Amino acid sequence: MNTLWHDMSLCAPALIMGAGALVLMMLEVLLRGPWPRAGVAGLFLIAALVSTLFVNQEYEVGQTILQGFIYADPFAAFFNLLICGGALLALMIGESYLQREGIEARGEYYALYLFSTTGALLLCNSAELIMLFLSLEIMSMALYCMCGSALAVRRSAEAALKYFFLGSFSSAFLLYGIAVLYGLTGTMQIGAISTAISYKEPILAMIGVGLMIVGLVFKIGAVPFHFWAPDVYDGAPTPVTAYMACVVKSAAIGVSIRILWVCFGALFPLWAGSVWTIALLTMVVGNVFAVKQRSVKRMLAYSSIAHAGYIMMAFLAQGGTYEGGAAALYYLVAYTVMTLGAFAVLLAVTQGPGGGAFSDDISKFNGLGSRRPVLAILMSLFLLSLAGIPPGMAGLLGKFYVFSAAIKSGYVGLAIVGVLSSAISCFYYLRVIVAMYFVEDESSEVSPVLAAPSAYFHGAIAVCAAGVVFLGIFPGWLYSFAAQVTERF
Amino acid sequence: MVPITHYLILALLMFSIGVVGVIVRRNAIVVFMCIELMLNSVNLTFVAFSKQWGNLDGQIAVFFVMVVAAAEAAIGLAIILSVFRAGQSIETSDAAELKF
Amino acid sequence: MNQAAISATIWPIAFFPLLGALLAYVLGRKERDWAGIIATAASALSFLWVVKLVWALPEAHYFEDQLFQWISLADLKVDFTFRVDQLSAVMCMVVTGVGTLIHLYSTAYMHEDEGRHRFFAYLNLFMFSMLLLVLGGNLMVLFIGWEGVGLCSYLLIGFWFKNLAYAAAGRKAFVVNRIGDAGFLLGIFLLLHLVGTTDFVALQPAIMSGNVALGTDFYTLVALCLFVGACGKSAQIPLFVWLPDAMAGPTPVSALIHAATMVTAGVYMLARMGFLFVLAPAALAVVLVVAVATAFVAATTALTQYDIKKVLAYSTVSQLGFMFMAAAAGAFWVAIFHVVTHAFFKACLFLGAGSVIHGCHHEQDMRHMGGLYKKMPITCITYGVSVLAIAGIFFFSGYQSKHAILGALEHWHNPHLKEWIEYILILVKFTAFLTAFYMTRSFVMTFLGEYRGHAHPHESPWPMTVPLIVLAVLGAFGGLALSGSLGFSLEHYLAALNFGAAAEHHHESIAAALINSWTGLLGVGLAFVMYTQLKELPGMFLRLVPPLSKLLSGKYYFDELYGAIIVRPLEGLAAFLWKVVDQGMIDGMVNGTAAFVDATGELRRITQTGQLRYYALMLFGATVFFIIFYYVL
Amino acid sequence: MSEFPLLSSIVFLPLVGAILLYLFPGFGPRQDPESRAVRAFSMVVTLITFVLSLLLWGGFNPQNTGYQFVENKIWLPSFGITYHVGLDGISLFLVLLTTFLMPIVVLASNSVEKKVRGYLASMLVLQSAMLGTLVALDMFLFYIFWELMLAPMYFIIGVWGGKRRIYAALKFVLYTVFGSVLMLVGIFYLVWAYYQQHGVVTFGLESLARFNGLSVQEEVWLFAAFALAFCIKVPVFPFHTWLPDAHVEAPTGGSVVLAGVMLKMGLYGLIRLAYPLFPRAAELFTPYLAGLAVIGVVYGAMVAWAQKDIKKLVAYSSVSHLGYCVLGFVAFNTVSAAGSIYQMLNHGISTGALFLLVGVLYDRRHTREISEYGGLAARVPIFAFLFLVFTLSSIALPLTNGFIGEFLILAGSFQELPGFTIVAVAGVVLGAVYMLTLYMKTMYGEIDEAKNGALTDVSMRELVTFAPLLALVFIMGIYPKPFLNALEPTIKNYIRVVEERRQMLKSSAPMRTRQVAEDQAADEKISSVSDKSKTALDALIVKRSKV
Repeated sequence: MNTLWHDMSLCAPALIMGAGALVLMMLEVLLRGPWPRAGVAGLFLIAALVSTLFVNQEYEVGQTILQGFIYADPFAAFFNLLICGGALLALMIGESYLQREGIEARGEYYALYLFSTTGALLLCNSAELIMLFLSLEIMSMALYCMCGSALAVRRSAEAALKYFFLGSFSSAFLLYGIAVLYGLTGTMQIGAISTAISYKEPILAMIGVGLMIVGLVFKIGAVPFHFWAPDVYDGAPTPVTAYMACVVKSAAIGVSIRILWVCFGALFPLWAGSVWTIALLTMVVGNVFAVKQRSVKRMLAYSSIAHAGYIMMAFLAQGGTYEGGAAALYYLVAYTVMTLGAFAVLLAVTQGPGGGAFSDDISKFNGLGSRRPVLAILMSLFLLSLAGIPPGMAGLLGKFYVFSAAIKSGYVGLAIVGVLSSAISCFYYLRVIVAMYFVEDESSEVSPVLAAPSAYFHGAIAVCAAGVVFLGIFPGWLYSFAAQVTERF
Repeated sequence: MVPITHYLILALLMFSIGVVGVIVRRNAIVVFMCIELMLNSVNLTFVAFSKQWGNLDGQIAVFFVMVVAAAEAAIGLAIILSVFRAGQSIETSDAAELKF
Repeated sequence: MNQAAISATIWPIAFFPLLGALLAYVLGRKERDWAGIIATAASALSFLWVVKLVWALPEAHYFEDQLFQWISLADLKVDFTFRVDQLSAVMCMVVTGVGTLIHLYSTAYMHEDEGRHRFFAYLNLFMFSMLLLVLGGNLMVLFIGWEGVGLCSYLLIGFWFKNLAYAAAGRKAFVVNRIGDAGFLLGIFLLLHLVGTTDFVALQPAIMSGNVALGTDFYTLVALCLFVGACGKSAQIPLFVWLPDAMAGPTPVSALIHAATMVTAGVYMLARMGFLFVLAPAALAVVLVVAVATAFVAATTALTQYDIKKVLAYSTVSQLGFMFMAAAAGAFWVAIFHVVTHAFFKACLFLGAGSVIHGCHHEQDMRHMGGLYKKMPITCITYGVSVLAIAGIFFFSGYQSKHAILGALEHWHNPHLKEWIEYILILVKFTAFLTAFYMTRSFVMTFLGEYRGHAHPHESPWPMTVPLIVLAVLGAFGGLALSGSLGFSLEHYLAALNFGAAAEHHHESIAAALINSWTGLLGVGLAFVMYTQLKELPGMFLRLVPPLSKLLSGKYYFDELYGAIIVRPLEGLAAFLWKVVDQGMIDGMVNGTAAFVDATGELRRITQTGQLRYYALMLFGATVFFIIFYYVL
Repeated sequence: MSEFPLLSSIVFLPLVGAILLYLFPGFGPRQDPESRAVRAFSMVVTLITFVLSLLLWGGFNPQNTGYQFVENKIWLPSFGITYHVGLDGISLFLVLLTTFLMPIVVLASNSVEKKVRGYLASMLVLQSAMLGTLVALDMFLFYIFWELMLAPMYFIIGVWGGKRRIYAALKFVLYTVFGSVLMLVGIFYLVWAYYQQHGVVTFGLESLARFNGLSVQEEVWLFAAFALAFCIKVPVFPFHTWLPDAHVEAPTGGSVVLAGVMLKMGLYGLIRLAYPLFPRAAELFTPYLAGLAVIGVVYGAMVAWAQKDIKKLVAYSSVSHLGYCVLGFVAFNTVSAAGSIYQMLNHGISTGALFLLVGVLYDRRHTREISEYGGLAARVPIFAFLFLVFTLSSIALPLTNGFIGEFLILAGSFQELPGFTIVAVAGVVLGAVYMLTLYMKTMYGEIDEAKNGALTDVSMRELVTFAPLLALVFIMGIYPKPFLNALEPTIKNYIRVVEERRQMLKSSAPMRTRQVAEDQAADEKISSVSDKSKTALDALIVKRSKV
């Protein structure tokens, strides 16, 4: 009993979040009229975040709880923080937009939001493959609904449909992989599999590993399993896109690192080749396809694919010192703040779907530098950071770490492709800056109505900007934290 | 006694049928059913392996998968419905506004 | 220069004109007339200082003034040093003396020009540069002056810059000079590389001791490089084309820069580096060939010119050829002798021409002159004296120096060209004859006969005539004064330039001298007869051989030739490099890369179709591919 | 080492100034605060920076050949990255050039009419970045500052530039980024190789410059990666095509900074990083670099001759001039290398001034077409005079600064690479051709009354802008001794160190015990795991099960 309580307390973030979702649903039934749904959801997120700070101290290396279903190790602690924090920021960014678009009014959105975040939390913590599958589904299914939450918008429904079918399709692959691994080892505990994967048919092992990787990489949105990503990112309401690009991607990457390094750690030569290829394709395709985008949102979608590629490159740096892990985690944090920031500005600049005048064409950014100088400066900061050009130091350091890790592990060729593709990326990031500063807003019509963002929005964007600056100047503490976390699982 | 291989091959066949169905069919409902078929084929695999290993992990997994499938059904149908509302069609090929 | 150094204050010589240039420009902006006074005063002061120094210069000594270390880096040490030895002294006297006279002349000649403050500033700046050139204690300081005079020449040729042709002439002068300078620079680099210094005092023993690794070939190479520089500055073939065009400048400029001083810088440099040239007989042979060819070509060209300044310009080129002949023979003092005498009479000729032009209201075509002896007697007489001088008639200065040149050539003891020297001498004498001929022609056409123009010629004011008279006197008697007949021998004075190759010396009787000047007498006489009595004859001559006449009046088509084989091809190449190579190929590749990335980006239209079934197929296909490719195979 | 962090204050003062600039009241859309106040403030900041940098010169001991004013603080300990800055004779003058040009650029900013604050803030950030690049002694720090130069320049060209500014700005950034990212890979590889041998991760330049574990082949590749980045920046032919576009479109101040300082960063990078780190490869590359440099000299001059736009002409002349600098450096003897650095300063002054002059014309006539001008000398004599002086400086007339640099370069190079030098001397002639042609076509001839008759001569403010440049042209041409004296020991020592290191590396085999072949095969190994598929996997699985 004592153990159970102890274990439950270590799960506090996920529990609080799940409870929050339930409470929100109850309140939706009980309360009439408008009420601060986002505020309540935010409170739960804050509570979860605060609880992580407490429970994280008890997370130890290799510790599993709840009969080996959940990891309570520093790696999990890191992702607890990242996911809760990211979700909170994404919530704050999207709040006013959702309210304006009438999505919030229907009530279930924030419940789904919390469910999805719960799933993401558990996904990174799961120590068992069925647990992994379940949490993945919790996260995904809530997300499918969130993608389609702009009911009146056809694009939103289409995005939900595509995401749902392809997501389920890939989940089936993942599940099949789990089944094969189970057949191979007789267990679904990650720790047990890692030691047991040695007997039996190698062919089955390969199929199991392969299918697992496909299922996970799909969620990351890596090429060639990325096809859903641009469409879904594009069609989903922008706050959902921001959430997907950051929180969901973080969770998927977290679990991928754990599966690849812990579960299949011994099989590194087996999967390294495929990850190498995937990382390479992801970087190149993501960047190249973004070049000609006129839709900023879609451009950010491709860009987030490309960034996943950089991070995946670090997967390969599974050398003795696990530098790749630290690099990947640092990059993930930097990526989260800068991408959220960019989406925030996008939200503020583009009009909603209200009168069918929905557009996130790059021309919406024309002359932003004079219309909204602060917003434009922040956007420049985020974009430069994404491009890896100082003063966007956070992104530059992130790239610095992952490329360094790759080269240290001997992947010079991959790193060269990576830096060249990142040079390509400068083109499309800078194009937005071109629009903001270099092109005067020549349209005689009224300049696009800017959403009147709330205090939440301002707070979130300030946090993102501060994050980019702070991470850029003092990356050391985060990096060493990430290094500790990934040193041993 | 039917050897395990038979179950596995059957499951694989079912899975493949599901995959092919997802790829070739346009009707969203049929596609959805194909995905269910894939999940169920995995269930069969789980059960087969469970029997082979003599532990219940696989069978428990099947229950979870069934729950997930049920949830998927709920959500999936809802999404299909909303797509139908938006475009008066449940052909997946009609839902191709988002591209490039 | 195995002479002893005495330190002295030399810098004011160069400093006065520099200061004068600044003051003339600054103060002249307020009150134009001050410019001329200031500049002339500066020049005169400089002259006085030169006289003071030269007066005090003892034999076998030189004055030295070490100002500061200019460049000092590793082994490369260049001091900003002025030296006055006998050679510099002679040159300084000429530069400042003739210069002062021409300044004085200019105050009147330019007195109506709006930009005369600029003019005098440039003129003084030129004096400064020229003095750096002749005072410099090493090749580097010499080179400062060398380029400096080029600049001033550029500025003064293009002085009336509103006429774009004049400006283009200035540019041409500068660029052609630059080609020579590039050769000069290479020579300096070679010296620095192999000897390690450009200081004349250090260089001479180093060269003459023969310690340089490469031996004769090296000397020849350096000498040729330096000679390329001299060709540019002193207008020798193939770089002489700028000098006729340089006549675009105001006439005093032509007198000072393009006749009396700057163009002789090449000769001065050869004399200065004589110790090197005498060790490179092959180079000297080249110098001789170039010099003779230049002298002949220029002289023949001058025969057909009608522009009085063009005649004088070609005659200058031709006379420079004579100077180089002397240098080629190793008789450097003779070269300098001719520099000096030439400075006198050619300055006088130019100033005379300027006076004529001034008097005829800027008419330069001799066909529109004539009969000016009545209107401008002083000009006429001084011009005539100078014509006799340049023609090499005995007793006039030109005779002294030209005779010495011929003498030096007769004693040609260079192994190269030894068997050809007889023929060369004949050509040289023929050229001397031509000189006398065309100069007389210009005199006759200008001053004799009837006036053919429409202006009202008048004699020039005293600031113009006084220099004319002084120069005419110098042109008449200067040669004799320097030849040793009156107690001062330039040859003796410039003994340091004797590198063991001097001609034998003998005094001659007046009768012999008159006979020796037969070429000149013949030329003068023939031209006088032809242009005063048999006026149809010249035209008939030219009509007899039409191609020749065309060739001559077309100035041998050097400009056209260079245009066709150098300038236009280079212009075409430049345009080609820009349009085709730079914009087309290089930038095309850069933009092509970007376009390629763009095009690749468009591939998304193929892969990202928006069709769910297609996505599922790709997902499945990729899965199968990866599993089979990486895991099973 | 002084107590007061002088170097850091010089580097960061402009940055702080840029931030303070935004604290002026009136922050909002379309509301620039009193632009006079902004200008005055920027002027004060740049002047203080300049004065501080003069203190550097004052405190600089030329006989000390090591780095001076060193500051070394740990920044990212886990990565061995330090905030390590210092100054030697080479960087001293480039720092001085930067701080000297900046007040002039600020003074010339009057022609900027819109968003003055943004312009000056960009300039100040740019100054910090340039100064940082010049003093960084840590590869990482260097790279950061190096990249930091991009963004402000991008804005300067893009916002305040001409018609095709967007194309030019993007081209500038992308071109430069493509070069520098490969350098980034090179840096990592080097650091990692060092780690392999010494077990220490460090980006410290001084440590890495003593590293002797690279094979010649590795050196060649790394040198190529570094050199590419630097050659693009210089720019060395054929990587130069971004330059004319950037120059033409940039506002006057941008062009001045670009030509005056930023181009030098490329060569500075070669000097500071590529040569000391990879001396053997440098030797192998010397003929190629010298060849490209000489081609650049002649080619730049030829193309400049064909130009119809004044700014483009000056831009191509930069290609030509920088060719000299590169030639001088790769010839690698004291005289030529010192000349190269001296010429960098000269080029900064004379070309900077030429761009300012073009700016003066452009402000008045809003065109840069040569054919639009003509006969200006009569109308604007002072302008014509200034133009003449800087033209002469540009074509290296003796007693102007240009001559000293060009002479030293050519005289020095002649001893090492006579063939290349002879070709480069042709550039001396061509330089006169295109510059004088420009001068003739713009200044001489009949004035076109309609267009140019109303031109006004340089104003007092403009005159003040040119005065220091004018003075330096002559000071550096007549009395270069103080500069050369401070340069000489550093350069001598620099060359000695590199030569010794080259000899040392040549005489000893690579000491690193790492199996190079294995690493090189790493990529291939991964992509062809399938070959070894089952057996390898089995072996691995067996091994693992034993553990």
